[in-house]
Amino acid sequence: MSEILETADAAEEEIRHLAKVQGELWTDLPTDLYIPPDALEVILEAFEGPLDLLLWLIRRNNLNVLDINMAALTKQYMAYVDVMRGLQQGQRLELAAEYLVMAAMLIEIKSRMLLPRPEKVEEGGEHDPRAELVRRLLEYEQMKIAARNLDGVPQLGRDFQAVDVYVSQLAIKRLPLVGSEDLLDAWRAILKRASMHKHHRIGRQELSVREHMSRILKQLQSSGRLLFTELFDPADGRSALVVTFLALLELVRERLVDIVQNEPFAPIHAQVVAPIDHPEAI
Amino acid sequence: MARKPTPAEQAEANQLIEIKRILETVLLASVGPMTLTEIKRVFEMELSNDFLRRGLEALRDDWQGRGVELVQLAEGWRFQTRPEYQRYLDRLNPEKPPRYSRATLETLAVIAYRQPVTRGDVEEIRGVAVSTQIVKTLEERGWIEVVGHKEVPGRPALFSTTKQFLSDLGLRTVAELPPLPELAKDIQLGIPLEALPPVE
Amino acid sequence: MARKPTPAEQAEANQLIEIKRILETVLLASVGPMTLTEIKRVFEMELSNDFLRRGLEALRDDWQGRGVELVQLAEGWRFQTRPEYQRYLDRLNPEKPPRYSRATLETLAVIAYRQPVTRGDVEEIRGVAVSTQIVKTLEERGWIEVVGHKEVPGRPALFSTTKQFLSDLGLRTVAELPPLPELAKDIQLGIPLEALPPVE
Repeated sequence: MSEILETADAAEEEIRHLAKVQGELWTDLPTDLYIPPDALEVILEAFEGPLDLLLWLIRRNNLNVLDINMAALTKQYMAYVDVMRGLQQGQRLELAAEYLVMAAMLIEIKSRMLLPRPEKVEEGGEHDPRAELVRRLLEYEQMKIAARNLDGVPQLGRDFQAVDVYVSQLAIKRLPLVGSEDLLDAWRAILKRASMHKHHRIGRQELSVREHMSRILKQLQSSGRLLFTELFDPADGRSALVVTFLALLELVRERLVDIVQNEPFAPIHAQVVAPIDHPEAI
Repeated sequence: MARKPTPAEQAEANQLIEIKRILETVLLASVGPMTLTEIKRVFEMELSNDFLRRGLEALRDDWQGRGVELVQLAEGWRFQTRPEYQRYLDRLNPEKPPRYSRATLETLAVIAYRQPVTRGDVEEIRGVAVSTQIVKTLEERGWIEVVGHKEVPGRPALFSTTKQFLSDLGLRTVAELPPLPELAKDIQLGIPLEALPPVE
Repeated sequence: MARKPTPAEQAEANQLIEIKRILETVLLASVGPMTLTEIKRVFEMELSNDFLRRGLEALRDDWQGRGVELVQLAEGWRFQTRPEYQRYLDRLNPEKPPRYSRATLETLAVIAYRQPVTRGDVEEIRGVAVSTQIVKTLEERGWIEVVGHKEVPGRPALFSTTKQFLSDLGLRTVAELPPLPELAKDIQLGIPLEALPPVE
């Protein structure tokens, strides 16, 4: 029960606070569902609706709800509704309507309590008209306390923070990755565009030839001229020798390398084609 | 320890130290909570859930008694500051997040404890209309979401709380929410209570 | 310590422990680096810059050898991950690696499969001009190099792929590139391959 009283205290605190905010507008706490017109706004803000107000009245004042002057209350509520309709306060009108419904419910309960009870009640039939109201009040009260408890749970951003450690990034530039499949795809794209041309199967052997062409060119680039035999290394094996020879032939055919022999049986040399020596190459 | 650890035990202990170091780094740097699946992805080698959980629990123990703690939440594991240290953080950043109105908190409580519920259910319990603004506020915070529709006329949306709501409250499951207060046994209506039938 | 600390020393040591704990918490939660002035604001009591700095340095020492370190920058102090741990964090947020344009890849493919070739050869095969930027990109990457000049007017450079290109692609020789099932060889030479000596 202490929780409930705390709630009532909190509500009272809230009303006092609101009343202060509103200036000297209204400082009396309500004693029944009757709301003085000048306190209307404060009441509407302080309570979460008629259930809340009724609960507070019962808990705080030991109010016998059936002692409320229902006729006067109803009249008063109807007047609010009129006032609010005039002010075009849609939101408030709706809320006032909730209070009105509550008043209607209380009137219904009271009227049924006044009626003489039937002597014998059928099973599950007639029951105390207040039971439903009590059930709703209790359920609301439960949620009201639950809401307060929920608000008491430590909350991210309010009661604690997530840690935020800076992630340092290495200053290395990420380079695009390329796989050999990407190159094959690129080639296929080229071929697709050039599909009118005659196609030919190219195998590893020819790739080796082209690689050796690059190697021989690089070698000749640095030394200028080399003995034919220096281009071959018997240690590479027979097939490598053949590929090297093919590469040399291709280089000659593409006019990138000259093979020279100054006289019969003299050593054969390979050299980079020089523009001065071969102006007719154009 | 009386017995000397075997080489295998020693190797596992060393591995645990390194794994804890990586876990700590990644979790400290992570913006949000990390699930076990995400944490697993960090490692080159395949780690068993069991081994990983042992590492996380050992790390949590290591952080005992400090201003920051490792916690397991609905959305995974996260390092967060302890509420006791909030006052220091508040002095640094005095701007507090706005407190929710009672209407918003009550709506949240009904959704949290009675989920899944329609807006009509919330209104029934609170006895007042629930404004669209309240629902929007809670949705934008990422605390409630529509999980379906009730098969009644109008097919109203059914709301539940989210995993983020639980994580933001430092919880793993809805069952860890503060227990619902017991229904009061009676209410003073000015009439002897005995006259009332038992209330369910 | 051979000498027993005096009560005053003991008190200061305890204070330092608590201050380190607060510093750690606040710095771990802080989004950006914190200046000494900001850090000072966190504490109720007035702390000297000297004492605070000692606390920060002691805290930095405590974090030695872990995946996160406390560093002092121009803007202040902050915790940050050590670069050695970036690979773990990268696996968590796998950033899509940048890709080369189609033009760059095609140029590279022509050079790889038809080396040595001039830029003109590449252009002829691809049917479009090759921008200087593409060649520069591939040269800067260390994947192609000039191996000679073709003795035609203008003496255009002959490009080949490099050893680094092969090792970056995990290949030992160019012959390990995927063989081309259909290669329009005659695009480049206009001469049928049959004219070449038979290949073993």
